[in-house]
Amino acid sequence: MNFDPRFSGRKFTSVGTRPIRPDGVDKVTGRARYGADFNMAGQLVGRVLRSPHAHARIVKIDTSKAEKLAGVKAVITAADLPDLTNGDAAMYDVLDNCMARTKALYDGHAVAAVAAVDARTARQALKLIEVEYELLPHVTDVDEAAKHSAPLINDAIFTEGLEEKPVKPSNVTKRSQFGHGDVHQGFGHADFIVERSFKTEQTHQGYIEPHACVANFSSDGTADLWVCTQGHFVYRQHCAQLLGMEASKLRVTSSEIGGGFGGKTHVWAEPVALALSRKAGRPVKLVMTRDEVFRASGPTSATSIDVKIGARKDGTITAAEATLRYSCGPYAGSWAEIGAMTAFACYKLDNVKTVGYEVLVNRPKTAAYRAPSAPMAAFAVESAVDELAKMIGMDPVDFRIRNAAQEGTRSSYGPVYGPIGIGPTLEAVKSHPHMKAPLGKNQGRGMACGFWFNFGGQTCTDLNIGMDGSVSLAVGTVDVGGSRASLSLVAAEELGIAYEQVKAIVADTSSLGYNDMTDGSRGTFSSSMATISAARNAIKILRERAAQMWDIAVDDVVWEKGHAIAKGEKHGNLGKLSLKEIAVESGKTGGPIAGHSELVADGAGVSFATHICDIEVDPETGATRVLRYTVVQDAGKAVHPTYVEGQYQGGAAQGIGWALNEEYIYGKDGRLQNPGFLDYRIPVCSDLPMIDTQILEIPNPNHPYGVRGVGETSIVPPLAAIANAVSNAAGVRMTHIPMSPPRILAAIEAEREWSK
Amino acid sequence: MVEVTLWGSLGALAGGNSKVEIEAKDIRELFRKLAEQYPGLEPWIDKGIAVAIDGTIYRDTWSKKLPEGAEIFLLPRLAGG
Amino acid sequence: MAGVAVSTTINGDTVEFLCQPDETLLDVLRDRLGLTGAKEGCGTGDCGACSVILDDRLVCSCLVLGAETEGRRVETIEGMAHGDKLHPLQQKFLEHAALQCGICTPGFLIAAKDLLAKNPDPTEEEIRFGLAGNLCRCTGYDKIVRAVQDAAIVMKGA
Amino acid sequence: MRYIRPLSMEDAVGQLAGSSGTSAILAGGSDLLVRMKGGFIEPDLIVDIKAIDGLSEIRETPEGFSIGAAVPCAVLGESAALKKAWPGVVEAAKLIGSKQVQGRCTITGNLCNASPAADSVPALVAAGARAVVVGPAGRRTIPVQSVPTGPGKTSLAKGEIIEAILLDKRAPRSGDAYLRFIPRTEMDIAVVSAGVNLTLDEHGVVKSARVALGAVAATVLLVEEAAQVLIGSKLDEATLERLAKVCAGACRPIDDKRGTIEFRRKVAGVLAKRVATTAYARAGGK
Repeated sequence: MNFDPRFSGRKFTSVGTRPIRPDGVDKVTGRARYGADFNMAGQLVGRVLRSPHAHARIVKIDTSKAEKLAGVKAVITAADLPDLTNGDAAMYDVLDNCMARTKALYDGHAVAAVAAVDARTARQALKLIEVEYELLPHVTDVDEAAKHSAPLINDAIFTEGLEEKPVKPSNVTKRSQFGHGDVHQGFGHADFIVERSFKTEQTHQGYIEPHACVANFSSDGTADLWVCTQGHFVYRQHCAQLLGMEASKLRVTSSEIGGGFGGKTHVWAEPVALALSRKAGRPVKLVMTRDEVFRASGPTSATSIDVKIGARKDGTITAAEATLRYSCGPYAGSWAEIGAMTAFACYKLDNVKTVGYEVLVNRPKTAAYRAPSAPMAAFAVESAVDELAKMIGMDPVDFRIRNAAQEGTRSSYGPVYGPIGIGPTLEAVKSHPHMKAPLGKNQGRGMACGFWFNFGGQTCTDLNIGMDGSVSLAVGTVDVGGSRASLSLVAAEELGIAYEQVKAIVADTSSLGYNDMTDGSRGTFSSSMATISAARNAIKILRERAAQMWDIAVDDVVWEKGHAIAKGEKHGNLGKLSLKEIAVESGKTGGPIAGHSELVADGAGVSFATHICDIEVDPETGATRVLRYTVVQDAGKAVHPTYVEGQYQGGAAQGIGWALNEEYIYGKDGRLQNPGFLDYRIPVCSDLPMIDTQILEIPNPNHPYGVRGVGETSIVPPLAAIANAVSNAAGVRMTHIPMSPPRILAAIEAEREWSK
Repeated sequence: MVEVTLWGSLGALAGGNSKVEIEAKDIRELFRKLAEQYPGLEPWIDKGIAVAIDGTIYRDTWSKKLPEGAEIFLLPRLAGG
Repeated sequence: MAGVAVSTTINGDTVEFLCQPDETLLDVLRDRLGLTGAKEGCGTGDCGACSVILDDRLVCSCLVLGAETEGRRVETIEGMAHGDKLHPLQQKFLEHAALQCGICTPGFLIAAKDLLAKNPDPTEEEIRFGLAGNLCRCTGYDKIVRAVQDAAIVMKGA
Repeated sequence: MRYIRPLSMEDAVGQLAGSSGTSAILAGGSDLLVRMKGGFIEPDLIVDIKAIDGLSEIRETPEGFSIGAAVPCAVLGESAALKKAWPGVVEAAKLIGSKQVQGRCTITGNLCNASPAADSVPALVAAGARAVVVGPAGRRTIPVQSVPTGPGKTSLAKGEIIEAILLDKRAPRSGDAYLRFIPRTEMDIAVVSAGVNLTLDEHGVVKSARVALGAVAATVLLVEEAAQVLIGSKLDEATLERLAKVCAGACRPIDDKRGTIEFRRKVAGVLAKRVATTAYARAGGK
């Protein structure tokens, strides 16, 4: 691969325009097929039996009655998914999460599954499965779980990363630490210090489409899987490994995906559906109910965070420290670690130290959710930053500008930054009209910054030029929010043809090389890089074919604006050949014309955003209303600006929901109390104002067009921005998210009591 | 010879060093030599470590050259949502 | 359990089907009639992804029994466009990029169609409250509201 | 499981009374189908009452209004006469669920579902509404508050169906109002709610009053003491403060996923003040 990914600075023709997406008509007419919209002849209905207990040893499972029920074609338990993980601890956790082996570790943990001729029979069969549980003490709160006295969830786990090897097992699976300088000394130089503790509750990605798949296992050992996923290649690997198959024998087709946000990056039901199909010898469709989605799929961490920041009178931060405890569910994770890395990433700090603790709890296995772990850390840090600015008497924007990281700053997580956008987003906010708009009674304004790494990864695309000059682009990154449009734009740009000439599709796992999943804001970043590379490879062939057609040396042919042009005076009368003209002749000049690309898209380029919001608080009820919201974020280069705006708005809306109302509520019995959209309250249309956006373009030096990931960063600042706004409106610092009306009212009442 | 900075928790496994000097031309060689010199790091390298070269994070490009004098920083290999 | 024979009108066509007494209209549409445009996001009337119009009333098809539709009229997303001509709402949803993942889109379009039929000139607030029964997790609703506003203008002009 | 659609009350009552096993009455279905979906109920017989003559109508009678048991709440909002006479009842009914649910749900269903947080019930109780119950033993009319006896439980006997809800003709200078507290702007179940119904004398002094609170006890509370606070007043600041205090004191709430005891008490008082003020203004008070 001789592909140069460096930013080249060019004028764009297609990139930056806003055409209609290629999958649009199917989606507005109901024709697009999502996970649950696919059916196969003879298909059975799969259903999963789930533990009602937060923590219990599985003594015995008797499936005999269910098996005897007419219409039941297969019943499986963990015994049907033997451990083939061969010491791979992370995969073992995935397997155990798909089907509990010795213990049920949370309310909703799968313990058995059935495949039957229809839904009613499957439901009845579940009732006939007898599971004998031995109840164990449970713990769902992150702080409680970290205590020495807490019930142990896994007695084989000893805390990693401690100086001394622990002698006793613990629910704290890992300690991680980041930073530089000497915070003790730094605090010694501070004139003002803010020290506070914060909590955030567990949230769910809340995609509207429940997990769904159709598995068809053939007696020849091959299988097909239709599934809604953020990464069908990763699902293939995981399923193949767990079922003991060769990856190439399992063909996974990604359906249209009805939202993922990190939650469709892990397998849950898919290995179960395959195992059911294998046992029944028929296709099995398995669709989670909404209740199952909440109880058993990907929530984020609940957290407890202590922050201490000190500054001099002139507004210079002298030291910053944070201790972060993140819940992982019942399996080890690295969620606090990410929080510890991102917490102070916006700032230029001489002395900084963050420590993360991963904590096991009897809740579902934590999954990624849009810039995973960063929003909670940003909430704690940005709240303390706001308070510190107030203490010093500085404007919160100016205070942040003074301390903002810039090119050459050593980041709090280690490396030195290249060109970054935190300063420009703050400057844009400072001069934004929103900051000057008047506020009414009981209204407050808040702002906050956010950081996310963005990632790239393994990527592969095929670009095939038809004999009529139309271009089909096959990509392997699932389109979660319009990437087929942006990638078509990129192909059109590079080839110099019209957007309408390109048709992009997401290829299945048997049609294209491996691709990492669409996560880490990598979809457009990575696949556009691979598309550019594939287009350049195709152009090389187009030039060769043009040279043949003209019978001249290929080095004399250049590619400009969609045409081969013969350069040099001796070819002056040859004119030019369009892509189409070359394609038409391709059968006679060497066969099909295509460009392929397999690459690792690294160097995704970190991303920053600053948000502003106005909130009104009803001091008698604690009710809040979001009056106005503005997002300013660096996109590197917005390939399809409308969809970039969409990412900004969507991330902000999710953050607003998280900040104000969304939370997992567990009862004393360890059962989830609100597994539905009625009481897990994501924002509805009437809850939100228009969300204004401002796209900044600070080119990423590691992408030919300067593209940075844009999907995730927008969810990082809202928790803090809203907390700051509520705190300003209500006159009391909010330290617990979500800031539901009861919490706000209690805080206001406590403040009233205190000031009496 | 490049100087490699290890993040907090990793330093403990490299004999308490937060910085180590390694003769390596690319990420692949860096990982190989790190594992040779500090066997405690090997399981971590297997699980995944990212390398920041002058601030740009590389997770998978093991062929990436390590320029003389560049700032090399090891980080946990993260993923997003 | 005895099946119920039902004769109803869907998108103008007479349709006959046999369903179980406890089977929802949503299940009938999706599993018996192959009309998978209505989506099941929750099955409890909280997300609106399964919205259809039943005798001029907007309803969640997950909260209607298939058996209840005997002799009634059902309009689904599949009947919204006329041939290859999109309804103005569909067109505006495309132009405004009022969808990202698109799973909520059929429900929003049906709800917006019902809204504009009853209130051709809604304020932003009326649109927001009128569509509050439809959840969208991707867009933050901004572009959806703008698309409906724009479609209302086009439809008034038509 | 059987689904039937009787055409007469007699038939419906007979089928229900004669059924063995679990039976369910289907009007709007917005509660029933959710409970079926969740596996909480698997009825052997579903009696769809929407085809019964007259049950889908709002009738204006010399005594007031008769709202058929199968009238969807959306239709209540479309009845100008009802809206004018009982704006509080209509606004409460219009708050149940989304537009989609409005096209289906009924106030009778809301009442019979017997949730302490049902939106229309405090307004109906404040309005002094009555339910016409038809059963094997004949027809009887009872105050709506005697229908729910606890969460999910009603006083209706086997085979009994509520045929209609009756609202009185309005006395001059009367007004009612309903308010609920929810965390979002739509789609939530009431955390606390309050309905107030007032009639004033010609001087704007409250002559009669009914105050009902929702989601603060096992059933909707009709707070007699709160009514007494309002009667004889012109809703001055002190009266409103006393009203808030009395209402907060009357609550017997629980801590649950939707709110705390503390919060419910406090907000019950706040809502009572606000809703009384609206009802007073609607009655023509200044």
